[in-house]
Amino acid sequence: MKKKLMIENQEIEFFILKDQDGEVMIEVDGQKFDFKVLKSNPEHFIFSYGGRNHFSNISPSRRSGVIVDGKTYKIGPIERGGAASKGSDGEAMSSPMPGKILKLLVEVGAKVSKGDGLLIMEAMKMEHTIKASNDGVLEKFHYQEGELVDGGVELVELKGMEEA
Amino acid sequence: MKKKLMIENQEIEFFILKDQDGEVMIEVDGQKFDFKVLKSNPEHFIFSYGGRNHFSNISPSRRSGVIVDGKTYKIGPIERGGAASKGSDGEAMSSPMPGKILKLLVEVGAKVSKGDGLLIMEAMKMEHTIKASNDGVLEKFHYQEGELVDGGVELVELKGMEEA
Amino acid sequence: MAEIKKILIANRGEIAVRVINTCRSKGIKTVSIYKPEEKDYPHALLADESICLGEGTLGETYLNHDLLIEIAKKLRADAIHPGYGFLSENAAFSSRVRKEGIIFIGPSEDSMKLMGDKISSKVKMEEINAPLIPGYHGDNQDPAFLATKAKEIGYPVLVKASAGGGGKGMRIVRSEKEFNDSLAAAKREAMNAFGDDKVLVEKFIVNPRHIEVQVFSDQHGNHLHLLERECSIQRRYQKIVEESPSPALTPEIRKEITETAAKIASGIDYEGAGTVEFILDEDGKFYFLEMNTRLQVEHPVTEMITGLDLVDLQIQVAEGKPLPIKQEDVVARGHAIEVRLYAEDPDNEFLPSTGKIERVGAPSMPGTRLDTGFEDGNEVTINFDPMLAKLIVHSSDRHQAIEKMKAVLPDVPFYGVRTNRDYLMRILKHPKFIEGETFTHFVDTWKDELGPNEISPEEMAKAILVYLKAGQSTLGGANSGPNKNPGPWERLSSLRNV
Amino acid sequence: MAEIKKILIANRGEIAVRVINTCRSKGIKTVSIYKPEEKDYPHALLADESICLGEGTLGETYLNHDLLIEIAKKLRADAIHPGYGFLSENAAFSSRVRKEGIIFIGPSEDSMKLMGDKISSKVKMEEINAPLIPGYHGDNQDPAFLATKAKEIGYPVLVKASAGGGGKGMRIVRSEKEFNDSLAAAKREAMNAFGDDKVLVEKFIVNPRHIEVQVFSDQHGNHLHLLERECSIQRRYQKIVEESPSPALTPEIRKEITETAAKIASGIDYEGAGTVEFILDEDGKFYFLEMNTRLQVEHPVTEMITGLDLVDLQIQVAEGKPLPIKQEDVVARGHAIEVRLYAEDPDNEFLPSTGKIERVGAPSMPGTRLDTGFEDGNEVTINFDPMLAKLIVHSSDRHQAIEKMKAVLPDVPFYGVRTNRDYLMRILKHPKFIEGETFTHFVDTWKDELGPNEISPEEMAKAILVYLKAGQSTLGGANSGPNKNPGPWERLSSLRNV
Repeated sequence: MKKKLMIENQEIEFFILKDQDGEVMIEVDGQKFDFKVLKSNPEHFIFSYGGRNHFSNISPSRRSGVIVDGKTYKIGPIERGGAASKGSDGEAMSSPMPGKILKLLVEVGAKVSKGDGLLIMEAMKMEHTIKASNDGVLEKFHYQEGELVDGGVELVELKGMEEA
Repeated sequence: MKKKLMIENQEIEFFILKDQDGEVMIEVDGQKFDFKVLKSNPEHFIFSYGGRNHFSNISPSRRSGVIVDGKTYKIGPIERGGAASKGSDGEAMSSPMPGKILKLLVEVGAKVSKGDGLLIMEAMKMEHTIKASNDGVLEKFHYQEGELVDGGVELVELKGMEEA
Repeated sequence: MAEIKKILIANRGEIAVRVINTCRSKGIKTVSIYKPEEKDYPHALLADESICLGEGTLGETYLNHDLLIEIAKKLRADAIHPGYGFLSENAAFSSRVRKEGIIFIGPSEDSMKLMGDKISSKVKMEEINAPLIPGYHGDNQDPAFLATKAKEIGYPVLVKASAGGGGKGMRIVRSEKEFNDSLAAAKREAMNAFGDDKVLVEKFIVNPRHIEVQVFSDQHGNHLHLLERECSIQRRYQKIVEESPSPALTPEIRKEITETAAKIASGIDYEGAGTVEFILDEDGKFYFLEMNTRLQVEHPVTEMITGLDLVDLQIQVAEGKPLPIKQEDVVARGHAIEVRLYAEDPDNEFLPSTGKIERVGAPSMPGTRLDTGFEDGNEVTINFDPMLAKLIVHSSDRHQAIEKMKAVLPDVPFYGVRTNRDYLMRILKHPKFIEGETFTHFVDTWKDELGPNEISPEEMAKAILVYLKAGQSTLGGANSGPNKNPGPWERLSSLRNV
Repeated sequence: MAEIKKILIANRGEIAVRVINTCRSKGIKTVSIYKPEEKDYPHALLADESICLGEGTLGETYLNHDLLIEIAKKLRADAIHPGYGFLSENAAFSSRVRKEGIIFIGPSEDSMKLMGDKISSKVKMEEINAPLIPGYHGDNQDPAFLATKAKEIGYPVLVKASAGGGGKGMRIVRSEKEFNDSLAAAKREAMNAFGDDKVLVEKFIVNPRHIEVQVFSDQHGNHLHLLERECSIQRRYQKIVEESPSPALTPEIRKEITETAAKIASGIDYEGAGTVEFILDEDGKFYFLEMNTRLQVEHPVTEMITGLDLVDLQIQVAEGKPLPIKQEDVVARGHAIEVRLYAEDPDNEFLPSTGKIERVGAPSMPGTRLDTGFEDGNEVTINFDPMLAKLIVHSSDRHQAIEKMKAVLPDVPFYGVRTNRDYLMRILKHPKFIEGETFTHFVDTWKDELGPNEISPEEMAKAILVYLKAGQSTLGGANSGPNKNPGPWERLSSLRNV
């Protein structure tokens, strides 16, 4: 599945060709890169690439970028500009960090108000309630209960109500 | 209200005589102590006492003690030994850190099973679900929705079911 | 001799924290001051006592003489440390403090006045034979006379409007035959820009380096130097990389420049910590620029290579004690580099940036030091200096110090604000910096090469990996899954195929 | 001269991390090794390449000569650094490594063998006139003869079973008239305990101090000392507090003891880093104990006061380079103290403790260093050494170093395991320690005073406050509520009533 992220104001397309037991293969620009995740904690993230250990870390909010091999990259989801993906108060309905979907709190098709809990995910041993960023109708959950999700991934599709 | 905590294997009785706007007065052994909280974050806790700033910190789990003015103290709730206050798997149904009660999830008198969510509290900007440590009947919530609670405080009374 | 037991720190941020730290080791109590918006900043919390200055302008708070003295007296501080900036070179304040019977940790009022004035300081320097940039600053504006002066000074020379500034009415003249045309052009520009065509003629330094010497004097006539610092790497006239020893100094020049600085300290009967700044030209000649009569931002570089605590020395001198070291005890050991982390955008004219700091971080290697006035959760606003921190490393030699700095810079992300960290990294990796070809125009000369690099697909893939996967605290159970921990022989046999 | 480009570190924990750090600065690639249960430990992650040794005993893993050499060869490491402990003093391993064409970073096989043996080392020391504890170790057991020997040695003397250990068959004899009775008692005990009543007679050192001298030698006949360390504070025969300079040495004794150590290094034609351990008595006389032919745990103390990087020097020497310093460049600057943090219960016979580390922390002041092989989330098990970390401080003098250590010890809680941190704090606060009255029996002599203190109601109230309130990241809105930020005048006027 093709995915997209913004890196330093460029829209970058990539594929995850493998993601299992800490082994991750990512394809960018027709080139494939094999990584092995060695350690991940709030302070640093260490992976192996080309037989060498590489050091990196990520901002706690995940919004201020990552530092890899000493270089900083602004990286984040594509800004759609639409109300559905980003609320007026700037709260995105995406996973704050990698984790597991614990519970879906509303039915697909339900009308929800800004601030309503939509789903609960567990990450870093804490539970996080993902709330509606604006009033609307819940169109779709991208993940089901029990599924593992990456960080920064959109979790729901919420159709905004015009002049609600 | 008289309160109790274990400090280094001693059961210590104390009173909170004031707790407002960061000003806290604690009575121990007939003596009153006036504190002003200056700063609290995961790495350190700074308070003023006797006109001087004092430095302290607490273990992330709150179970491995506190360090105040360079000295370590083992401190925690009184171990009752009963099933009600501590589950067999060691998960206490007490507040993991200071915060606010967001939502009570079950009715008083309800039968609950081990692992059922009993209430949600908010602390450190995260939501935490307090779960039943064993099967039983919910006897009492010690706090109502919206109330602020200290860390390490018992939140519910759960009467265990004999040979359930 | 008066023993100091409590110090009011009339400053904020990293320098207040730095002074507090030495006081903690010395068992001296500290009082710090802060504005309401700074109540969560380290300098407001780390002192034994802290006083909120209330709302108001700088003049009503940090620069308020009456208020500071009132605080010092009420809390019975027997000394005031002014840090750098703020009131540190304010002769009137230092004099007022002393009149109130409080020790001012700094030089005499007279030293501050003398060296704080461009004219009087240069007159004094001539008197004690300190080297000044050769030039003619007089009233005779006859072109033939000025041409003679230019020849005496030696080409290249700089013709500069006396009333000038901003490069207007300024010409670099490289040979005698260009002189008359350039002089005329400079005078025309000067008249247009400032309504005054008077010019001065000075030696033009082609590849100047900024070399400064730390000096220290006590009340007993001992005047020492604590070696040099090179601070040539500057942006917008502010130092961003400082080091010691300077890669440009031969032992002979080092001896000459440090002895000159100590002679200046002695010649003005100085007291306490001071810095004599020089310009060094390509031929190893150096010229006095100015003297800062206070602790310098980059003093940790000197502390790293000499093993001395400059604030401790300041306090001892202020107490009237003789300096506890002799000139021959001052020996450089290894190499130290400091970089200044700023909240700014190096790719957009170094404009200051603001934000809330998500994580400061900490350098992970020994022989490193982070001096900062911020901690996680603090706001970086436009109300104060945009310097976030000074990161200092010490190592056996310059090469190892550069490598160590490159290794620890990523440890202090200051996530939440845009910083110059990547820009500093590009400087550290620049071949000319590595060769020690550090001149004050370094940042302008290599502007293009110091800009942001293209991002390769490999870098993108790594950034994506980190963004998608970082933050998970565990990676499944230990040793679960196939090949989680291959034995060494398997690992080695798989290497055979590499 | 062979340039080292990649080093296999045949060790683990903090010393592996420490070697990696110097290699990072030098641009030397590193290979680290680990057992499966250590895959989340820093030493397994910080190297450029890391190899899992698989499950097994120490002999099958860290001490497996074949395996280590295979790894070094396969990954093309041109040198092996053995750290301390493990294979660092194993002559057979060092010889094997060298035979395989790999550089062993350490002394020659001969030096290791010579100094690793109690008898041969003492014979060699006598040969080069190094001072040994006066005594008679011979076969003549005639009481009258032994009494003569005791008198020659000078009272007090120690009569000790030659086959002995554990204090059995041992008597301190304080005067001539006690000698015969004590000798008979010792011989009886020796016969009962070991079936052999042979004894030796040695000078008894009343208040012994452990003083050791760091030495460094290159392949070109240069033998330097890097000053002394005092390591008298020990528990269960292990050092827990080390410092330099020693408070006990006069300049004269320092000169004598350091020159003696350098003479020993020269006398045995040593190479690399070594430590000569001495016992110092109350009269300033010192006696050779043993020599450790490797890097010492407490080497950072020396690095702090000399400004040198000992691992860097080790690598340079191993490459065949001459030492880059001369004896006169080695100058002590200020004072350094190291404490060893152990996972143990000092109030229960120092029994090792285990647990999962919730937070390591980091020292918050400049001039400090934490060398540790652990990070948050790591398990402390009984499988490896219970040393959690070494915390080292440097300051202007001993008093300031002690204060700084007291200030930063709470910064490294190692929450999750019981540690000796509070116990170390009690040592640092003990008046005898502060006075420098540090003898090897310090911990036993002041056992009661070093025990846990009573907790006062004030301390209880503070602990309760922290327990109930710490962990909140915000305290309401900024400046909300009454009197949140009183202006300075209000604050000052309220002080008037204090």
